[in-house]
Amino acid sequence: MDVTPPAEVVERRINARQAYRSDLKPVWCPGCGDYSVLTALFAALAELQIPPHQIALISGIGCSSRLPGYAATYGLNTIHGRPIPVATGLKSARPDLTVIAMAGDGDALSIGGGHFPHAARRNIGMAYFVMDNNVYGLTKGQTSPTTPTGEQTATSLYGWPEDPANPLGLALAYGVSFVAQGVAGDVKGLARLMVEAIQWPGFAFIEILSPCVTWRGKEQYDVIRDRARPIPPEHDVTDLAAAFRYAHDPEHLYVGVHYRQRKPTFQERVTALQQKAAAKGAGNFDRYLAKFRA
Amino acid sequence: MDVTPPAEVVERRINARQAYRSDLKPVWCPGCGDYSVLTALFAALAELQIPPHQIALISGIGCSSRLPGYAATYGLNTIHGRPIPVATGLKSARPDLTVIAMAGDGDALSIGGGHFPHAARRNIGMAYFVMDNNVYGLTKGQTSPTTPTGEQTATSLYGWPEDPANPLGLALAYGVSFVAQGVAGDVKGLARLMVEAIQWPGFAFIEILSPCVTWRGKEQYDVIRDRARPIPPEHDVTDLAAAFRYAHDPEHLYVGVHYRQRKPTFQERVTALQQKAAAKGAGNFDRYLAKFRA
Amino acid sequence: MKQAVTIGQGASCPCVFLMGSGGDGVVTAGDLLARAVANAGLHCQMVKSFGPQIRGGESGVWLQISPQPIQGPAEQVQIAVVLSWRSFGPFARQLSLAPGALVFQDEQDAALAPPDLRDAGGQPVTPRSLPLQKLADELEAPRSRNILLVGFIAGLLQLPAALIPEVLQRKFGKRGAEVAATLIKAFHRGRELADAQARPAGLPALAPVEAEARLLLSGNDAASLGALHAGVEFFAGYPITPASEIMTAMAEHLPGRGGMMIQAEDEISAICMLLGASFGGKKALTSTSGPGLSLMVEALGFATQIELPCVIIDVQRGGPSTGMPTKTEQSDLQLAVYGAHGDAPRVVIAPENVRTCFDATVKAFYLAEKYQTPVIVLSDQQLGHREETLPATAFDEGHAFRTVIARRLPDVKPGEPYKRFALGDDPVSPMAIPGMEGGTYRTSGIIHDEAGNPTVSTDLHRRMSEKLQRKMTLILAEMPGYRLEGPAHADTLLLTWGSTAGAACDAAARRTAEGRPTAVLIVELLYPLPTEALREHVARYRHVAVAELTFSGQFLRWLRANGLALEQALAIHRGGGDPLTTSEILQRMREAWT
Amino acid sequence: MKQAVTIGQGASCPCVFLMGSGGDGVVTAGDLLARAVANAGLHCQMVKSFGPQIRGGESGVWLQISPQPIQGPAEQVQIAVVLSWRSFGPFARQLSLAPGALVFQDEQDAALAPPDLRDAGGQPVTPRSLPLQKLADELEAPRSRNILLVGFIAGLLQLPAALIPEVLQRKFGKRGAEVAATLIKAFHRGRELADAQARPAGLPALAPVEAEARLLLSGNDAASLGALHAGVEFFAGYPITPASEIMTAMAEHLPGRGGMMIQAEDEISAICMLLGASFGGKKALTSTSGPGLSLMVEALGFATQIELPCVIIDVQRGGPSTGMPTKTEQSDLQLAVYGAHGDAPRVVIAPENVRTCFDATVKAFYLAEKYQTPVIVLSDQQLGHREETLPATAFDEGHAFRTVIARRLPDVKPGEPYKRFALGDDPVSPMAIPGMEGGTYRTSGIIHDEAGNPTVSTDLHRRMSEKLQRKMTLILAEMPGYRLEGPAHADTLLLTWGSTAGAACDAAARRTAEGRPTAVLIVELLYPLPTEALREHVARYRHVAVAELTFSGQFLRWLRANGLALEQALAIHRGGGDPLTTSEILQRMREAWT
Ligand SMILES: Cc1ncc(C[n+]2csc(CCOP(=O)(O)OP(=O)(O)O)c2C)c(N)n1
Ligand SMILES: Cc1ncc(C[n+]2csc(CCOP(=O)(O)OP(=O)(O)O)c2C)c(N)n1
Ligand code: SF4
Ligand code: SF4
Ligand SMILES: [Mg+2]
Ligand SMILES: [Mg+2]
Repeated sequence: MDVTPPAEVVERRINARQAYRSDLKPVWCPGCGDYSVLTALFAALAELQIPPHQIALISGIGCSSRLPGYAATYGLNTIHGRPIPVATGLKSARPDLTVIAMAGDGDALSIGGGHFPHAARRNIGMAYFVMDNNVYGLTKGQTSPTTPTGEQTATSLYGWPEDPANPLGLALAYGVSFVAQGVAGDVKGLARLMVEAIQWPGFAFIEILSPCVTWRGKEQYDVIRDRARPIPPEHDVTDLAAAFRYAHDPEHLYVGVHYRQRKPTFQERVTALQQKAAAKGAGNFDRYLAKFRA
Repeated sequence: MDVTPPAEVVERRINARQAYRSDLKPVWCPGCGDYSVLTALFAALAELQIPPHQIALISGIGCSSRLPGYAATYGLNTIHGRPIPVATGLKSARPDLTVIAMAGDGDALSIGGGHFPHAARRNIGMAYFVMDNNVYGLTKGQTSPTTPTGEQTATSLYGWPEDPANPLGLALAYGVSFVAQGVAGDVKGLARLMVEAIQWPGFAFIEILSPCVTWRGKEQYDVIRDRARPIPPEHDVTDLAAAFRYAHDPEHLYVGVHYRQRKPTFQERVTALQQKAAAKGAGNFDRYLAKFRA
Repeated sequence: MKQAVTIGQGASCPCVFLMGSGGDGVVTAGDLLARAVANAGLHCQMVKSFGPQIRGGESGVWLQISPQPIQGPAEQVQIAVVLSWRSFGPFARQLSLAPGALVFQDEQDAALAPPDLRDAGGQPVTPRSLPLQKLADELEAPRSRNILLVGFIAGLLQLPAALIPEVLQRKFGKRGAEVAATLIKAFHRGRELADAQARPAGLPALAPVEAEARLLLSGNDAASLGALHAGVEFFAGYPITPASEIMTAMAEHLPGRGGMMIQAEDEISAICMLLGASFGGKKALTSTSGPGLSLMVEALGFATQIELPCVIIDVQRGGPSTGMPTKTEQSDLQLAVYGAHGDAPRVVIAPENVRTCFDATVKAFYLAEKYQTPVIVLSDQQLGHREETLPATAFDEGHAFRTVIARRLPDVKPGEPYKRFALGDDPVSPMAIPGMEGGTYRTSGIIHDEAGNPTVSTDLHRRMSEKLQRKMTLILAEMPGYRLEGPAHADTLLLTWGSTAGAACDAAARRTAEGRPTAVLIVELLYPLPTEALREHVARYRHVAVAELTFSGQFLRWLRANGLALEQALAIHRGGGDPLTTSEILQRMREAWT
Repeated sequence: MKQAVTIGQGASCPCVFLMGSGGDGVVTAGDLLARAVANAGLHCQMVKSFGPQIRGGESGVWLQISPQPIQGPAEQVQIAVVLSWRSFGPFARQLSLAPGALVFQDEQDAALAPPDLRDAGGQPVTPRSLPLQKLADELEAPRSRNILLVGFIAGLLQLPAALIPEVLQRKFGKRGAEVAATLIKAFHRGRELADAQARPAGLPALAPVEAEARLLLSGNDAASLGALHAGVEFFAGYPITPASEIMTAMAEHLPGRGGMMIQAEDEISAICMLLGASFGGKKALTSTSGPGLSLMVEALGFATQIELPCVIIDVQRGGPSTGMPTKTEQSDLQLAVYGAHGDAPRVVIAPENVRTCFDATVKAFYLAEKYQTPVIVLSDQQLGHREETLPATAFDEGHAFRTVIARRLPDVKPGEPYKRFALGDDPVSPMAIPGMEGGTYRTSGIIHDEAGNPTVSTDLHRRMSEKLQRKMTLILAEMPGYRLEGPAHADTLLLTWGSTAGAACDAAARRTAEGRPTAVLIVELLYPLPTEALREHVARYRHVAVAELTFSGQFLRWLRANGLALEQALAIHRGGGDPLTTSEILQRMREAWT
């Protein structure tokens, strides 16, 4: 399907992408999957032509969460596990902005796992990119909630005794209105998913399989490549139960959009109740004060 | 199926149940669903004949979380949202005990929602009873994560703009190995589910619909009764996707066991790795010290 | 024009206590009386107390009434009405009866009266029976017993008969004319009951006052008003006693002005949502109590570090841990000032009464926005929940702190580098907000350079720490942060803060009247503490006492930590629940300095 | 028997600095040298420093070597080897070269050397080139450059040639005889390089020492050993720099003894899991750093309230917020002592060096179990990560705190009422654990009565607060909580705690040598603080200084809060990252008291 574009188009695209690059040099390990995520993000933003100053990237703490520092947008590398609530506050206070939250698997599913379902219930209009490497990268190789059972890590010397979480399954159960899976190895495909997620009216989640070459070895690329399959084109993206089945496939990692179902965004619902409240005259200081007249 | 037992059996049962009652008088509102949950629990414990001193009830904070105070077992009314980690610590340190964690919908799914998936992944051998009344009872009627969209409460004066969480759907996505739903209105049925949950080798979750007459009105009993249906006997309790469909039924609240699938408990896996470690001689102070000899 | 009022003879401040079990409606009765008192141009303070039950439990109301503004908490009760002796237990210890106090009961409940009821002088008190329920039944309005009670008290206090029917009409009129008429009838039956009683002996005479318009509201109401005045645009919070009323007020009022109230999934999310909104340029507020503040500690340090404004109203309750959720204490002080790993200064201010809950909230927004810092307002259950009468002008210009400012934005130009954390003479570096072209910046809780980028430079660590600290110096330079009250020739100083100020002022006035002129210094700005000013004041007095409601003396320890040695100071503090009373403070001073 | 060692002339404590970028293996080189030094019967302290990269980033190693035990951090470097000038940047400010110091580089990197390298005396230093990579390539072992480096340094320091091959053999032997042989060859080539160099001028002469067995370990290692000795049965934690090594050690050792290490989903769960295990009667531990401690605040108050033992090792890092994760600071002190809403006392103790990380951990378990209270051990990045040589007997009876106790269980009888929180003479009420018949009890974070049931009695609030406080009094009665070091006739006292103690002791020794006899008082028990004893000591000295590594002077403020006015005290503190050095402390004392 992909036709090579003419040379000047390519150059224009590359220049457009450069506009999103900050002057900080990434400190990721050579070969880290997160480089590709950054490249894909630049491509997606360039494609969407969103001015950098209209964008806010909000991350937690982790190798992956360093990403906002490398983009010439507004950016906050917040505290561990809290990108979602910070982004929720920002997006609901400033619906005019493009807000993208991002996190590692530990940040998103361990310490910050309690926030995920609520952003989904509220259907906050933001994209949420989780760079899943099945490990705690920044703190040097401990198990994460997606580390496979039995693995040896810095905190499971005799084999990990827990079952891994299924991020896509969680997102579906949480009622996320846009659920997709991408791989760092496929920058173009990932950028395409990102474009869709950023444009999505509501909460859009992409589980990004982004290898950690340092703690999981270069083989992690191979493991992902071997198991990855494009989600079959006949899959009905509005069928929740079917999506749940793909998410739990014991063999394959399905890449692409798993679920997409429009529902009212937080902003839409809040706008409605703001009108209702305004019609009742709520919010007026003098009227409120009058209520307390004995 | 239920045959009325002879009088002396009934009396013996009642006496057995009395043994689980503490001398503290419940301060729940008259008509609160939690009374029935307590009664069902006494019945279940009496049926299982577990000595009170072998039981620990661990709750969070809320009206529902007052329950442990009323049972003559060991009990901790911990802090808001934390019954699961406290119970996890207790059960994994003391696998000999019967540990039952319990919480309200706010405690379990809002502030404490981050712990639920991990207890499930670990398959900690405890029962977890959530008394869901769709509201914050103790703090006087605010919305909870299960309050239906559009409702007016102390914190949603113009209608709640969020979608409710689906506790059963969450449990299934979390990989809980025993998932059931009970209603406070049916003490006998609830007690039966509790017996099964307490005996279950692994993490067993019961979503208990337990009305709050004060903030949701007596009508909550009717709403539940109207929507409740026994889960069809032909339902295959090992079929995750089918269970997921029942959980998301837009009309009915299915009562009974939704999912039940044996998998290794945390204790089983940990025992295995303890043996592995012991075989390697790990844990010996002198051997460990010797490692530091320059 | 309303009638002047006279009540008995003696002390200036009668205190009425009404108690009943769930459904008895004593809180409504108290509220009606308070409104009547306010409309009579008098002052009133109303404190409610509930049992552990959510519904059907016991409740009690204290009503203090005076022609003068009321400062301290109620002490002794002159008139008590107990509608349910069965649930009286929890109040037995709290209720102190004035010598000669009158205690009433419903005759149907008389059999359950405690055998040994005594006043503060140790004299036995025999409850007098009233046929309240009987009369209500006769009116075919069995649930109007509390309105009969209102009539009875109004009669005893000789409140003008016209005031209450007016209030009843306003409050119950929408239930139909018939209901209102029955209640007004019940009210009058109650008054007749009072006429039949012997006038209570020591009941104070209230000088006639020119009636003027009054407000009746709680500290949580005043704080909510303050937030609206200050231009709050965003609220995220998690319900908790005794702070939830602020959240409910925000839920009611923010959407109507285009703002938003989000019920967060917990307090960690609440404060993080604030930081997101504030990063976006909006004025953001949350309210909580001790357990919630504990959960906010990590994010508070982050807010300081990335210099984001936000306001946290902490309505303190009895601690530690879950403690006593419906009781008061001042024991979140240490957590408010020290709650962070690393050195993370923030602003902490405290209101001292219902009125200043407004001022403190407005000031909190002012300081937060001006100095780009989190600000904690330390209210407490006592202030948050008690209702007070205030002049209708209480929050007007000239009466309240009303300064409102907008955030200082930088003058950014696309293409020119923007330094979010510029280290200039002014420690407050203008903050760009998303959407501003040329203002993009990226930062984190990691020690950062002027642009916001992470650094491991210990030199930058020091300079950024100084930046944060210098803001505190500027705050001290622009406001005194305390208030001194009392005679100029005083030789004794009572240092205090927050809700203890009322009792402290009353105690100082009484001590002054005893010939020991005593001043009170009320600290409003707890962090940064106006240490130098306090040092100068303290040096002027022969005797110094520090009064607060904590078990461990947190305030005294905080003063000391800041370098006020206060080696000879009399430490007046105790474990929480009930507020420190005027007599307690007075007694301690009398014992220490005879 | 091993050979005695002599190194140069002059100062007693040569310091070597090795620096390279990722893959250069300078950390391995440092480790090999440290082991060789230890085996030579000398003492050594090794500090590592890394860039922000997880892999491929720059790293540096400081090696201090001395015949005497080493206390303070390294100051000036006598020998520096830089393998990558390109990534030298972050170290430029940290590296202080002694006058006459020698700097070496790999000749292939010479073109990138900074043009203006100077020693502490301001003299220019010209790096000397070594053909390290070239020689490694000749050996057909291009990655053996760091072993050549080891040989070179060993040669310069004249370490006995036999020591390192032995260590190499142990460390790399399992990779095959060939590998080890090549490395040993590389080592000898390095030594030859050294022989070709002019002997460094000011290099100190180390008196020959009788070689004895030595341990080489970090503070986190020592704490882990302490926990095992104390009988830890349960660990739950969440990874965080610089504490994760303790967690890994527990993951390794607990299962082998039938215990368990759970990686919790966050720090809130970690501490709550501890409380669950402790409620079940098990000795429970977690380790964390500032951000994690911040998240534990609510549960810590709960632990105090329901009187459950547990131990938290907080390995402090630079704050506030995410701060400087790989650098050190002592700025979690305030959070550790005050981190709770309400009055919730807990125990806080601090090790002062690698060895006492063991003692403090054992003591923490002892106090936690004996007094049914949470205990926080305040270590820091400096102690946690630096490696030190210790005598092999360091943790033996008579050398370390080794007292281990079991929890005191009540004598319960089925049918007899059991009062978990009995208010007796002893504030420690024996605790039943689940499984004990007759011991069932129910409790909560709510103020409770003796049985554990919730209450709103303010009287019980006070009595339970006293119970908690009285435990602290008992702890003070059973241990001094501090250590005094220095000449009896000292007229100056340096008050300090934790990892600053080393530099303080060195500074005091140097000041004493200058004719100003100075003692050091190191506080180990920070909460409850031995205030009375400290007061007595402080009163005996003419000059008092307080030294600590915080921007705001948290320790000084803590001493003051406890009632030590210290009005004239010299406050020595600054923002964190790098530890306070001996010279800094000395300099401040010299300036203050000329
Ligand atoms: C409260 C808190 N606890 C722990 C840490 C330490 N920490 C930093 S990042 C991280 C996990 C990193 O893993 P992940 O989120 O998967 O990101 P990755 O580095 O793998 O991209 C941890 C535990 C912290 N910064 N804050
Ligand atoms: C950290 C913290 N935040 C808030 C509270 C206040 N609080 C107590 S119970 C509760 C929620 C109760 O709702 P739920 O869990 O559904 O229990 P219910 O009362 O309905 O049974 C809240 C918000 C608290 N105790 N601690
Ligand atoms: S440690 Fe892993 S996740 Fe982190 S930068 Fe390196 S490769 Fe990437
Ligand atoms: S408020 Fe609701 S949940 Fe709480 S006790 Fe009353 S009825 Fe039950
Ligand atoms: Mg990861
Ligand atoms: Mg509920």
